[in-house]
Amino acid sequence: MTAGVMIVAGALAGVGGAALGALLPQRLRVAGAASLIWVACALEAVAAIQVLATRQPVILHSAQLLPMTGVDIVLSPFGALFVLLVALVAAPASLHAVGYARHGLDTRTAAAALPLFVTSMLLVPQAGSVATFMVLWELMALFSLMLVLVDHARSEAARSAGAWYATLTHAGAAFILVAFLMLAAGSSGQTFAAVAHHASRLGPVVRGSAFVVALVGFGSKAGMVPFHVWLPKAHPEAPGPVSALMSGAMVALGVYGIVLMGYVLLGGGPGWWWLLALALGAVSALYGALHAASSTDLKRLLAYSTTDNVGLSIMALGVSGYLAATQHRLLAALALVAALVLLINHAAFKGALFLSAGSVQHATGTRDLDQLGGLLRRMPQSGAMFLIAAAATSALPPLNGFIGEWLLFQSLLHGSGAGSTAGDVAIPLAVSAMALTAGLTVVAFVKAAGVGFLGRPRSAAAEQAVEVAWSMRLGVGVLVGACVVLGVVPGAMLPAVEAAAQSALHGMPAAQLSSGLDLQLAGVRGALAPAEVAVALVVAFLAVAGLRRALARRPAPRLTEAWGCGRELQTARMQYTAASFAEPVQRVFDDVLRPVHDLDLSHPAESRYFIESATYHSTVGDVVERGLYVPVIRALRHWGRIARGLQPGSVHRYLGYGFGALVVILIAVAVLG
Amino acid sequence: MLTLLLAIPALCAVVYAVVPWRRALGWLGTAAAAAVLVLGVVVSVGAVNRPAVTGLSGVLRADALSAFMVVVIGVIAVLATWQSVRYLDHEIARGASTRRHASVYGLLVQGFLATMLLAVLAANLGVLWIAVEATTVVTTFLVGHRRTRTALEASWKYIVICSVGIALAFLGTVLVYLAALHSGVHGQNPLNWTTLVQESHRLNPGVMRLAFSLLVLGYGTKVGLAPMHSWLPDAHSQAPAPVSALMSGVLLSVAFYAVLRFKVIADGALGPDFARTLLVVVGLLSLVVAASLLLTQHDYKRMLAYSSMEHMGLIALGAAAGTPLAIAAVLLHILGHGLAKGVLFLASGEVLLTEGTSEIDRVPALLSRRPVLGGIFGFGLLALLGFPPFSLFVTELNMARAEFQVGLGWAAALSILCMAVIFAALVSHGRRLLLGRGEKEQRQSTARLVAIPLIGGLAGCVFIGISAWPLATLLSAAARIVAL
Amino acid sequence: MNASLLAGEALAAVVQVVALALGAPVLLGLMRKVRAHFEGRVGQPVVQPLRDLRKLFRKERMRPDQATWIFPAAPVVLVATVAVAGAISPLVTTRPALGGSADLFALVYLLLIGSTVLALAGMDSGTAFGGMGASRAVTIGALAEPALLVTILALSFGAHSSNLPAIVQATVLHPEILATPQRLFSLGALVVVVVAESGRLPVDNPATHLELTMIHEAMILEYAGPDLALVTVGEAMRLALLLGILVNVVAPWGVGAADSLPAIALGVVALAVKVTAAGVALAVFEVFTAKMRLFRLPELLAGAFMLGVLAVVSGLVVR
Amino acid sequence: MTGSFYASALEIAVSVVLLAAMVTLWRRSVRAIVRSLAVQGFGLATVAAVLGFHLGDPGLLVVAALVLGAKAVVIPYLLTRLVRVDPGSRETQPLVNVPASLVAAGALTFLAFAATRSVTAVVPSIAGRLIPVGLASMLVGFFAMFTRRKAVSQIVGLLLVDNGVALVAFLATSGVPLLVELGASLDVVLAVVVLQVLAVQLRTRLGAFDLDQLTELHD
Repeated sequence: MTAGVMIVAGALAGVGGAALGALLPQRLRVAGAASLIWVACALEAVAAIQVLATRQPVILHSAQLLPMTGVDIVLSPFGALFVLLVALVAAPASLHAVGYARHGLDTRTAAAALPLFVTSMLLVPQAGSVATFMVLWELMALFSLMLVLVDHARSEAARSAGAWYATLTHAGAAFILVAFLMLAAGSSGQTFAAVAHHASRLGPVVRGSAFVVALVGFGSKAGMVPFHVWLPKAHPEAPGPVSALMSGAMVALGVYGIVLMGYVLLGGGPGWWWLLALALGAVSALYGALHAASSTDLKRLLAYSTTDNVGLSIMALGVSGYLAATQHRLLAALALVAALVLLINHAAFKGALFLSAGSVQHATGTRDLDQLGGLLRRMPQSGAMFLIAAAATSALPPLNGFIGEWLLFQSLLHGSGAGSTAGDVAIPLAVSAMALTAGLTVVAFVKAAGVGFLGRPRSAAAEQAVEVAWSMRLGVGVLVGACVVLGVVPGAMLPAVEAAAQSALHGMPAAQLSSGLDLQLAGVRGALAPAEVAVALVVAFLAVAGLRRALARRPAPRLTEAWGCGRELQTARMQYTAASFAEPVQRVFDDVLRPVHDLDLSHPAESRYFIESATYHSTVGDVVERGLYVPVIRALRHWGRIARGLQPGSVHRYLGYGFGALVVILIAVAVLG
Repeated sequence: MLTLLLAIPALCAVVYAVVPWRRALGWLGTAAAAAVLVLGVVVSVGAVNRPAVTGLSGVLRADALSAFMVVVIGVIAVLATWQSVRYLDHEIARGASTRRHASVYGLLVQGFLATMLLAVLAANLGVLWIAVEATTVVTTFLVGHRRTRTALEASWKYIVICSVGIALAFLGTVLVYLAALHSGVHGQNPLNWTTLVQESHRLNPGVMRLAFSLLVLGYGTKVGLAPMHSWLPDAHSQAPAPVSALMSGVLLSVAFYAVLRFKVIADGALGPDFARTLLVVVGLLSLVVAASLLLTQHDYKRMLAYSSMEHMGLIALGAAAGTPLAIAAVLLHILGHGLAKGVLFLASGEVLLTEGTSEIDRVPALLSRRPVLGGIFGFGLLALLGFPPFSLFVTELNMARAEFQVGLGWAAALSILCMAVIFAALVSHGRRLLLGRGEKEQRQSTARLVAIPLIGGLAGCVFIGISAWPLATLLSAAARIVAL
Repeated sequence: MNASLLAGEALAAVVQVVALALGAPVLLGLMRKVRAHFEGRVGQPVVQPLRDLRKLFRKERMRPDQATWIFPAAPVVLVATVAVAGAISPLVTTRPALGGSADLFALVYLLLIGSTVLALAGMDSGTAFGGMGASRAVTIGALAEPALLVTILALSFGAHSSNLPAIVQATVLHPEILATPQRLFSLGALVVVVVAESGRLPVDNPATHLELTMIHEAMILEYAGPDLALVTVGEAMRLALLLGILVNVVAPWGVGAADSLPAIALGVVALAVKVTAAGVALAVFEVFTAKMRLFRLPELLAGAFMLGVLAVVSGLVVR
Repeated sequence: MTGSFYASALEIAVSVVLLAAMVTLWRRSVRAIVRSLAVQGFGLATVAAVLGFHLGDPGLLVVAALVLGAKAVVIPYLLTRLVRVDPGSRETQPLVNVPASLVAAGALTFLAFAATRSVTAVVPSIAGRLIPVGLASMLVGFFAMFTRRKAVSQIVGLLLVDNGVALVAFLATSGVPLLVELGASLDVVLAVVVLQVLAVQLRTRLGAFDLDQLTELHD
């Protein structure tokens, strides 16, 4: 089978999956859909690997499909990497979905939408023309929207999230379309090849504005601040596997779009474009990390952490473009590799985390951290996998998150002092933003793991939780395995990433990073041997554990009531809650988070000097939402109410409009002659 | 053949006038519509390769553009007449309508079809005008068919505003005639479109400027373009659902067809910029008005009406670009919009029948309570919002592309902005209407007979969005006729 | 690479780890002694921490009934990560065995593993104090991170690499860069960060007995016996390691190549002297400082961050 | 027909059309307004007849007869029946008062002259000179439509617009082709019939012909 045939067959398998999802009896729907999702993922992934290996793009065209433009599929090595990324998340997520099915995924609509969502994501990076890209992009939005709304009958939050998501994703698509059309306006066709050819001859104003417009559009899909507000609403409301797909794969396609625009179509640009991206990425990373650190809803925390991680990737991309603009071509390739590695890693660990959160929700019925606790004892495997994935997200070596951050740091290190003053100022700031982000991420995930999985259960639901079905555990396990493997032997993914980066940066030298198991930066001094570190850690761990065993009088510890400074009875209510855990961070960043505190004191009737009960509530809203979106919505509503006066029901008024228009036309004609 | 095309609905109308109403007679209208559709396809096949087919001693003329419009009329008419049967059954059952009224309804709907067919088949621009004016006369009673106070109010506004508009269009037609007479066009009939197009470069530009402005304003009234759009939400919300579907789905487009025909002449006489400016202005104005009034809309039928206005504004912008690509997109958009809006109006009629109100807030959680109907409404809304795979996405994309290509990028960007606002508004209304928890015992199923054509309509809209191969040659032939 | 060199490097790494493990408790004892001296007490013997450890190892292991495997694993992980960090850092030699496999950045994250796992263990105990300590500890860690990484960036400039041996070697080869403002600023930032990371005054009071003011101690409140011993060793090693890196960045003399036993021995002696000096200085400083309020810590760490940024900027100017 | 007689006859007939339009703005009694519409229809028929005689075009004479029948007799008759349903109905409070309306009508006439300069330039005949009057009459009718409250007044306004357009058609092109003219007249008559039916229904529902009450449908 040639790659072209596989691409088409994969797409057809996805559509077939939708058919199975719609037609099979309820019990089998999700499993049927999932099985064809695997087929689709496998076919597309094999095609992608073939392209990455041969570095020859696959080009397909059909004039019959898609009126007036036809469909253009171009699978370049760069797109192939994203196909692999989507497949990496989609296959385990659909496995997880089989177990998760009872939670609303087994309706006809959802079971049909899931394979279509995956298929559209698999095809987006293969789109070879403006029309094809926009169709697939919007299909991806549509099917994910349907999946976000799965729970609409029960949850007002899901309805609201759906509305926000639909509106913002559409606005984003509108920006993207305008950006593409600005470039395509005078070109001979609407294929990306033609557009890229034409774009090189456009003036700097058009190119710059197209890039900025595209950055906004793709940034909103990538969850870039301040266009992220849909993300912390939609990701939590979607079913677990869907959030994993959205966060792990779909969001990465936003970054794909920025690279597509900046590198593939425009062929790079001046430094300010990229410093803008760097700044937005840094702001996103910080903002996301800060909100993740102060969230008390497990999936909302993960959603904000997505904004954080994608922000890091956009930072790396910004550095890459900036270095390319200052003629540091090898380093530019290195930074692009860093951006892509960050995305792949994010797909693995955030996919695993969202799937785990889905398992938790499946087992306990809640995502509120303050209702969880003690899950590691009750769901040992799921819990352990969550811990590993959380460690990977916190960039702890030797897991994959660390590799990405290391590459990002190296890019920033070697990018500082690249020549322009703006860059020299920006990059140290970016490093500190990245560092603070890293610290806050640790806070967020220690909180998530500590409050959610350790200690005593905080509710009956958590008390009674049991381990989830094997399919769900296996789904998470695959991704957690990927976190470990990619962390210990990053060399496994690097050839593919380098091929992809080189195809995006056509004409630039390849950043040869890998030599066997180590990372050796070409052209600069920098090396890391994660495998060695991993082995050293394991050896050290075994040695210390052995030492303890040898020295201790009795190897197994005695189980006792916790001491707690001498308190007799330890209850779950005495533990630190998620909110109290986040309180110090929240207080430090009061100005950014602007939490709303509510303290209700009730006094006994006899005296106001005693307090009968006290409830304290603190909520952290999204400042950007409150400051940027809500006023716009309010203004539009206001205008809508005013505009109703345009249509008061009076036939005289209506005729008056026409008369006015006629008079204007006559005057215009009189003046023009 | 063209005469036969007109004769079918006319004969059918006669049958309704003569034979007393019985239920089976309702399906006659559907059969007539289906026959129109079939003949439309036959004419289309013929018109693709030849410049034009004529009939009735030269009064009728069908080129690819006319043939395409006949197909559009036929498709929506099949849907609308199919649902008419149920509408009449229901009205008679609840005593709101008598058998005699049902006959009148059938007669008028067929008359409506006949006048629209005449409009798109007329060789003579005067006849075109007569046919468009006749649609107003015929549909007034259809708008007021429910004979409620509000229905009467709507029909009054409809006929008064449209008559004025159409009178302006007549003045415009007269001025074109004058320009033709005084530039030495003396052919067989100076109001014949083909003659005028051939001689358009010789027409007096001063007269043509005034004439075309009046024509855009006049026919624009019937298209529902601002500022003469005001009748539209009232009439569409008060008319019986099948009539709303026909009006919104095809009548507006038929009126726009007239604008397109005149645009070719104006372009010949004045160059492309004049018509372009005018259409961009009215198109954008319509979009802004539609967006503004959709923001706080509380009635789902009015919501659909304003959405029609939005789409007509988009079509006007597409026509302003005027390249073959733009015109092909405009025409496909007309078909796609007709299907989607027709389905939506019919579905909203079904909602109104069962829920008894057209207030959005009093019909919550439709998806949970009436999954099939809610699903149809939801998918229809997605189609209107321009999501793929519905054809409106492709056509909007290509219209925008064409606008960017001719330097109207700013207008396209503004229209995209308005569409984003409209999107937000429709999403918020659709959310209130469709989503949420419904009481279990309220769960109702939808009659299969009702659902089938609606699902079919949506499927058609998807089909032409994915692959318009049966239409591709027809579209490009039609686009060549009126494109720059 | 020839076998003897490899053996030498491996030996150096082992020596570094062992020196850390044995020297750290002694350093702790020394600092207490200095403090006692300034407070007019006699104080414990310098080797008292070692005796305490021996005693603790003989005691029974305990584990709260709610806790999971995290709780007993955490002390081991802490010690293991500090040990690995010790093995790859240029303490007695510029070329430790795994020196090429990790850089300063990796070192920071290795140390982060230990503190993270310890925080988790604090929460695992299911008590109020565990959560409190964990929350405070990770917050401080998060705030110290920017200052730390910016300082690393500044230090990496001179060597064009973030590889720690490379940085130390660059200083050995070009001692004149020590006098640059860049190095001075980085040094200031590094000192604050080391104090914060190792939980010393004014950030945290390791000798406190008041639960509500505890940070680190609150987190490990439930540990007893050998586990507590490991936590204590681990923390002491971390302090010693951070001080060792600090002194080697400031004064890299005596750090030799790993090719001969005498060189290693010289390195150990030099390290011991320098770290002792640094430890004494820190202890003296602690005598005259009070613990800061938790919510004034950001000011301190922001100050360190500013120093780091200044270091970077001056590095760019000099270049 | 001699040239000068043709010219003055045409001018008088055209003036009658415009004057009749103005009168509808001036009078308050609905009955009077309908009467002036009939007068205008007569004027219009006269214009067609004069042109027909002048050009020797029998088709135009047929049209003149047709116009006379439809616009001076049938339509006014239909409207009178409508008025009879509600006798004594007066346009007591137009949205724009009578003096202002008349001033506006004057201004509209100027506008009509200004806007049709290009048209009159193309048609350099006596009839061509008078084209602006048709447009003015149309504008006055349009003005009446959106300033007068009674249903009948609005219908009359619509007919004024129609007559104005017809006048332009006669003057500019000696009438559009017969087929079109027939169709157009039929449409107009039908429209008036529809409007009359609607007005009666409205009257039974609302109890009056006041159009201000038609504001139930709004946003």
